[in-house]
Amino acid sequence: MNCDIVFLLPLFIVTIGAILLMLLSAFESIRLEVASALSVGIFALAFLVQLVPIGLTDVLPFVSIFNGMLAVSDFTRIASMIIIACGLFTAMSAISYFRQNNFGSLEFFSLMTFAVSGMLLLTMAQELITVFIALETVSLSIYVLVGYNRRNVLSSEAVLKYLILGAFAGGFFAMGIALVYGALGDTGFAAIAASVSRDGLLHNPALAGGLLFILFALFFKVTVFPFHSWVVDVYDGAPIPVTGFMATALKTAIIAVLANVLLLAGDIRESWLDMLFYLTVLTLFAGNLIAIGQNSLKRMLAASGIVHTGYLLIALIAVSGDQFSGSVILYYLAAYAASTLGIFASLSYLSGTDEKRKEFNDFSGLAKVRPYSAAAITIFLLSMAGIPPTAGFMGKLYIIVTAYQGGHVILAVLGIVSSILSMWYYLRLIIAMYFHEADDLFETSGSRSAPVCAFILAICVLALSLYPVAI
Amino acid sequence: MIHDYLSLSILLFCLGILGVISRRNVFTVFMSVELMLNAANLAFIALARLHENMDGHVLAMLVMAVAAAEAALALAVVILLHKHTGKVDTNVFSLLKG
Amino acid sequence: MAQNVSYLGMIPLLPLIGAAVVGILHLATCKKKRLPDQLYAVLACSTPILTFVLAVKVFFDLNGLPVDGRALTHEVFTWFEVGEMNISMGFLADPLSSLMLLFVTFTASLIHIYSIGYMAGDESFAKFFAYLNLFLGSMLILVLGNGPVVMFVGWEGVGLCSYLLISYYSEDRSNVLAGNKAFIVNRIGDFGFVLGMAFLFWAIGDSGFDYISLKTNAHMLAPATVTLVCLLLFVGATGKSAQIPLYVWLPDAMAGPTPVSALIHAATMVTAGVYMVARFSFLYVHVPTVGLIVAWTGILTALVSAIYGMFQNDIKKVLAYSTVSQLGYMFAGVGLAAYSAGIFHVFTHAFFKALLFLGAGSVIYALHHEQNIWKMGGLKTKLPLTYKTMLIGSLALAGCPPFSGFFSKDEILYSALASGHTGIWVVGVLVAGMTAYYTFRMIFVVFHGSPRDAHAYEHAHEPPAVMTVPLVILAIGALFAGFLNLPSLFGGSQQVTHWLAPSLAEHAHEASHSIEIIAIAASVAAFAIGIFIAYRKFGKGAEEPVYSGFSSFAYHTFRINELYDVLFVRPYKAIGSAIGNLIDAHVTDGPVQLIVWFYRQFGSTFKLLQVGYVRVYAIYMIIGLSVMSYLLTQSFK
Amino acid sequence: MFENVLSTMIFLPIVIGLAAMLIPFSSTTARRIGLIVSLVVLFFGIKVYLGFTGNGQLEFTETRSLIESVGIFYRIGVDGISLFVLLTGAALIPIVFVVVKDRPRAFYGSLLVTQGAMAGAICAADLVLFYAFWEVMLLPIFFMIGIYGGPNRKAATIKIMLYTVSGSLLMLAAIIYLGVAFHGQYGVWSFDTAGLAGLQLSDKAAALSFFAFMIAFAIKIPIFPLHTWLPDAYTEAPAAATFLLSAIMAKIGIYAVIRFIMPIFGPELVRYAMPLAWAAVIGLIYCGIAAIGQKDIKRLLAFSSASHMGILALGLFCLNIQALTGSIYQIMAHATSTGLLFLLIGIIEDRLQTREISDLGGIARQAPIFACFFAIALLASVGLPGTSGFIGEFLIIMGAIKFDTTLGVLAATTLIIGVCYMLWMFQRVFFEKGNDRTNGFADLSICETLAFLPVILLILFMGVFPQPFIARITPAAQSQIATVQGTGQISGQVALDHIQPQK
Repeated sequence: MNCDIVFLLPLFIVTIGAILLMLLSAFESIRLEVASALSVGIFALAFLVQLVPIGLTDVLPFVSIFNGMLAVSDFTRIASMIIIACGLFTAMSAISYFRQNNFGSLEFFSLMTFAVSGMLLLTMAQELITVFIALETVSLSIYVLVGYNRRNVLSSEAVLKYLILGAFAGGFFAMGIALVYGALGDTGFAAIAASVSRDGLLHNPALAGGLLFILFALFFKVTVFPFHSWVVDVYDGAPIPVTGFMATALKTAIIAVLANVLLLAGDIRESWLDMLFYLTVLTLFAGNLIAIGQNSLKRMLAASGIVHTGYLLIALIAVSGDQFSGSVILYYLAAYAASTLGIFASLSYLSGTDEKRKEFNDFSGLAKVRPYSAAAITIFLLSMAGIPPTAGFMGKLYIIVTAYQGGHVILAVLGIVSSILSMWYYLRLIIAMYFHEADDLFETSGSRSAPVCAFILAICVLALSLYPVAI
Repeated sequence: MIHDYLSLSILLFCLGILGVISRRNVFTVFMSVELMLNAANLAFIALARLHENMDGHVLAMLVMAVAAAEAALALAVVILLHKHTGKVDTNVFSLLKG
Repeated sequence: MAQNVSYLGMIPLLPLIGAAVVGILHLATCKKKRLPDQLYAVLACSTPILTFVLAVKVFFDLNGLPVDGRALTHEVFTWFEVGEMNISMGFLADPLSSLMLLFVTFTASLIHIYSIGYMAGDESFAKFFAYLNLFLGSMLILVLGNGPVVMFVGWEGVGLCSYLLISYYSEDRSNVLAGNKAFIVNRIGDFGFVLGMAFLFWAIGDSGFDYISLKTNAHMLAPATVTLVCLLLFVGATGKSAQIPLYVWLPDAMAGPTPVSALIHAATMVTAGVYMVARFSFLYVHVPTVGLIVAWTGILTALVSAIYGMFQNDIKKVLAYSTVSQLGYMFAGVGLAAYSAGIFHVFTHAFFKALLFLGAGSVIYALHHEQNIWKMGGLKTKLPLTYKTMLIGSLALAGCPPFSGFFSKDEILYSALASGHTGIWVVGVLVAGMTAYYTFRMIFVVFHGSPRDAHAYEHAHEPPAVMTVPLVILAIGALFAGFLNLPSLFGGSQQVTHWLAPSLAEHAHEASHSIEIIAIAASVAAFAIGIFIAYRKFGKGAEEPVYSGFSSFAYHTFRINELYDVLFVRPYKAIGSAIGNLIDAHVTDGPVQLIVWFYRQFGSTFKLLQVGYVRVYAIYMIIGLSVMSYLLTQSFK
Repeated sequence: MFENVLSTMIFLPIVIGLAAMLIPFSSTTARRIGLIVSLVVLFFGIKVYLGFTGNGQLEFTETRSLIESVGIFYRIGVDGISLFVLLTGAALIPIVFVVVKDRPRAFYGSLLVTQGAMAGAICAADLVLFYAFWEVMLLPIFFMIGIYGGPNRKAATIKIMLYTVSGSLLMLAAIIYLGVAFHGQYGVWSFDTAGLAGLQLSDKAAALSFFAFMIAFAIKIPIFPLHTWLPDAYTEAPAAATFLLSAIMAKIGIYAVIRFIMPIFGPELVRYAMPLAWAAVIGLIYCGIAAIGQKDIKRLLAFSSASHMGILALGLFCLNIQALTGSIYQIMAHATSTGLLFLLIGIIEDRLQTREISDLGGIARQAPIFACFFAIALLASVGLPGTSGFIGEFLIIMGAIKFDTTLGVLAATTLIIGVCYMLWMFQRVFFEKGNDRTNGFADLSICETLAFLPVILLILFMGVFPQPFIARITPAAQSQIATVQGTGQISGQVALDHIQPQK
């Protein structure tokens, strides 16, 4: 019993922290830094607690109370750690951002912490209702965060688009649950797995259809082609720390759920292999093709996020289901999260007041003025492009290894090809930063927390590359 | 009997989809989304009856709560956008593109 | 059989050291305080003299050996050994190379000394001597190298020095162009040489690639291989020895200082091709067809260049074409398997042609670098010594008995006649007449008659002793060298032929004395007719002729240079320019650019799809969902 | 430090280089540090050379577990082939620090990082490790071209980066495939070269992997028609970067073919040797002809370098001992000569601010030492006997003729082609009359002379006494040939034994 509470402690810490932060918002005299520090503290604490290893097999904490709705394992634990870390770094870098853009308020940190708690729940959820609740907790928090800059019409437009499409997908999710519920009379993953492994997925059309809707909604959230269109606009409109947070934490959580759903029983994945294959390939290439046309950095990063989703899909298709450790996926997520957060942390302080620097050209000559920032960004970009010795390279390596092992040679090769294509737009920023003359002084105001954040993440990106992952 | 409920539910759901993809008025779009969610709710209730357990009811309640929260947020956003542009046409809100 | 000695390596090494020392001293000091020219002169001239001493020693050492064992070898070190290919840096002195060695070091010594006077006061005096020493070293490697690969080192080395020395007055573009031309044309020949060498190696090279092993194993070669190898090697020879079709560089090479023309482009380097054919006589002797090709190429070159020579205005050009022409004779000789005759002509030619060039150098020196013979005239009185020595040289060149050229040339013509190649003989006699004509045309115009340029004439004076002494020594050589190989007809015993015999695979042509007498008579008649016509036309002074018709065509060397320019040089440059600036960037790179273009196009298409309308995004989603559903229903089947 | 000589040679420059980028030294200090570090590396290189026994095995090996779960080891060592490539780099790079002056400290830092990464790529015995160094060595070059390059540098950098990265990523796909296949066959993860040689692959898989490797190396070398990045990159790059690209990086491409393709893809190499050899020869002629049309001296040399790389590549595909030894020898010979030429051109550009051939002239008169050095390097690059260039070129031509007569004859045209553009260039730049610009050209300083002199001497020494080098190359080359021809094929069990002790 007291053991079980350790498993859920991070969730509790984060949730209680979120409520605490919300209460604190009532006090106007509290400075943003305090809230930021507080949320950083909460995340750090949760992270430390999360360090306790669990084991590969699912542990169901408080079975009697939760009736198996939640399960923890090393997979969820590490996914949670990534999410918490994302929250931590976002909370840190947001301060620098809000120092230059004065629409920040204490609720920001509260909402973000709520989102994190929802995500933690998502990773552990073993039951569709829980997934739905957690998903909506996350979504609602993030809707607000996306539109946080109320004076900016773009921010509002972004939240409108996200809200409409998110709710639209949510509708499908609900309908999917309804179908599954109709087919089985139960919404637990265990029941679905039992049914699928007993009869096969395709013998139960309602179940198959329901899972398809659920998959659809999840694909929407992780921006699989062709459900990706929103992501470019929403990332563009959202404040930079939020974009970074969405790109990393949200993706990690949803991928964790996807892994849980897809790997419920081997048959689910096998039956949809064709579909998943096409979606993966299209996602890889659509992301690249959208990205090359972009002039705005955030839009490019959004599009490149689509490509990374493609890589994660490769891993999801290829990882072996029977002894699922998810380490490859998690490693990739961690590598991706570190580099993406790093870039957004850098942008948080470099973009200036009202995000005036958003295009590639706005960063021309950055290396001449701020060599260290440029170097950090370069490391992040190289990691995203998969150039050694960065974590991104190892992540890709593991994914390709997995793909080969699963017999998906074509996916592996296409993954590499897409990586070649992605060099194009990553290089563009590097070229802008280094090879052009500076006509901007890149003055920044505000705290040094975002630069520190970028620095730590740059080291993480390099250090993670040596972190071994069992396949 | 259950088929009728479900048929109605599917019909409502499809209407919702149609509304989202065809209407330009933000309110109508959100109403269509609500329609989709309610279609799901209908299905939940009907299926709960079918399976004779309470899961469906719980789900329906939760979905309603979520729908309400979303609606609240949506209204806020619409007001915000209306303040910015004076319009409630989704086509107007296409500054972010390309 | 061959005897090992340890000093052969010293012979090429000495001049190379000399070159290095002089060169480094020059480089180190030329920009600051120059060292005195005398120092360089002493340093540079000591090496050819020392090598000459060594050459003499080689000769006597060989002489002391039994006739069959007349070969000295010196394997200095293993050059490289890769698989079955084992090439050692080895040197071989046999009668053939010792003869070459003797006259190369001898003429080189004299020309080095002459150059002290000729180049006096030149800004890069030391550089000139460094190059000369380097040349001598390379030439000696060429001569002494045991095996084609070592020979090739010298072969290319002399080519390089030739280039450097032709371009010596590098400020003038045409000089450098001449140097480039020489190097490139030589390289075309070297291309053939390398290929011949390669085919030879892969046929028998694995059991040793020095001359002695090659000679031993030559019988294992297939006839086709021998033919191919001999032809390819001959391509090399045409490059180096300026034969048709690669002779075009030699006349231009006269852009270099005159001692260079004497040493490199008359006496030594250009005869390397002949030497090489003689060296490989053990191959050529098996393929008479190739020999015939060689002989005809040679004699036609002799004819063509003799025609050019009759219409040149530049004293050095006249001599240059005469060199080409004489080289043609030599090839005719070696082509007809009269190797010793060819080599003997090389030997005598070295004396009289070096003499003529040095004489011409004296004239040019005296007239302050005037080279047009129509600006000279009457110099007999001003430059008596030069006149006398040049006259001796001219008589030798023209084949006047008993000058050296007479005996050597006659032997070639005699072997042509004796071996039944009447055509070659007829052309040869014709060329002999033309040679006499253009040689004495030059002599008459330059030294006889009245001065055409009074001012230059006034200031003309005999050059210093350092230049005239070599002239005299060479004149003595030109006069008497022929007696070294006096045929039995004149009571001689053909010492040179006998000396060379162990090195060459020669069959002697047995022919009666009557044929020999016919040959001699024809040559002498041709000489007499040629000199007579020359005297009639130019003996009493003549004005610069206006070339027209055929003579103009011949003056412009049948427009061969222009033809090559149009046929090879321009197209090559045009293709180069087209590839480098257009094709590479647009055609070869095309596929890459096309891919990039497609990628960009797709990119803009996808950008268009991001319309920004939220409804459209929902439609995309629905389409996606429909496709997913379709795929799902597909899997139900 | 002395136990891990190779690691020191790899990481000392990388660490110091990164430090030089981060710590605000003055430019001169950074240059001096670079010089000292590169000299230290050279010292270690000589130590390796002296300690090298030449037993055909990897020597000075170091093995450390890097990521054991997938069998990625930090495994380095040198054999007869890599030794000379390594030494060439170590010997040449100090010159750069003497000659290239007044650049920002990051420039010198990049140079050092490249040096270390290149040493890493040369020593790596693990494919993933090799890949990592292979990519890393390009990055500083990329920045050097992009930041310090000529006016069209951006297009050039994008091109070189995308081109080479495309190739190497394809290779990565193949590397991983091999690792997975090895795991499938032996149940052990390993990317060790010697181990992978024991793989049994299906024909199709082997052929595809072979081409993935080959394309990556062919781009780096470059082999026609994948050379199109080269003229722009070489031209736009600062002299030091061009030097690194031409003298060392291209050679690593050649070396990699010998090191990785020959043992692993022997049968494929034999099967596709003919078309590849043709590509090499076409490139040799094509680029040689293209060089004559250039107006920019560096571009001319770029094409010349591409042309020469054609002949080096040809040596690889002839699959006989002469040609292969020739190629390996030529790696050093060409590195010294072309590297020197690019550095000397860099000096011209530095002092006269122009590379247009038509703007130059008469330099030989102004700067005899400079001209002399240039001429020697030039002659070596056209393969004049007595210089290093001849031995390699001669061996390759001989080997090519043995392999295929037509190819051999075409390859021998390099004798003619090379000399045409080189002499033309030499004439226009060094001979003829000087102009106002070139008349002020200062000769090499004593320091520069002393820096170049060892290499000049090396060029001559290698031309006259090649045997000490060749004696160390031939055993390794012989064993590679044997491997390719199948007589030295490593059986699977041997491969496994090779891996096991590490576990």
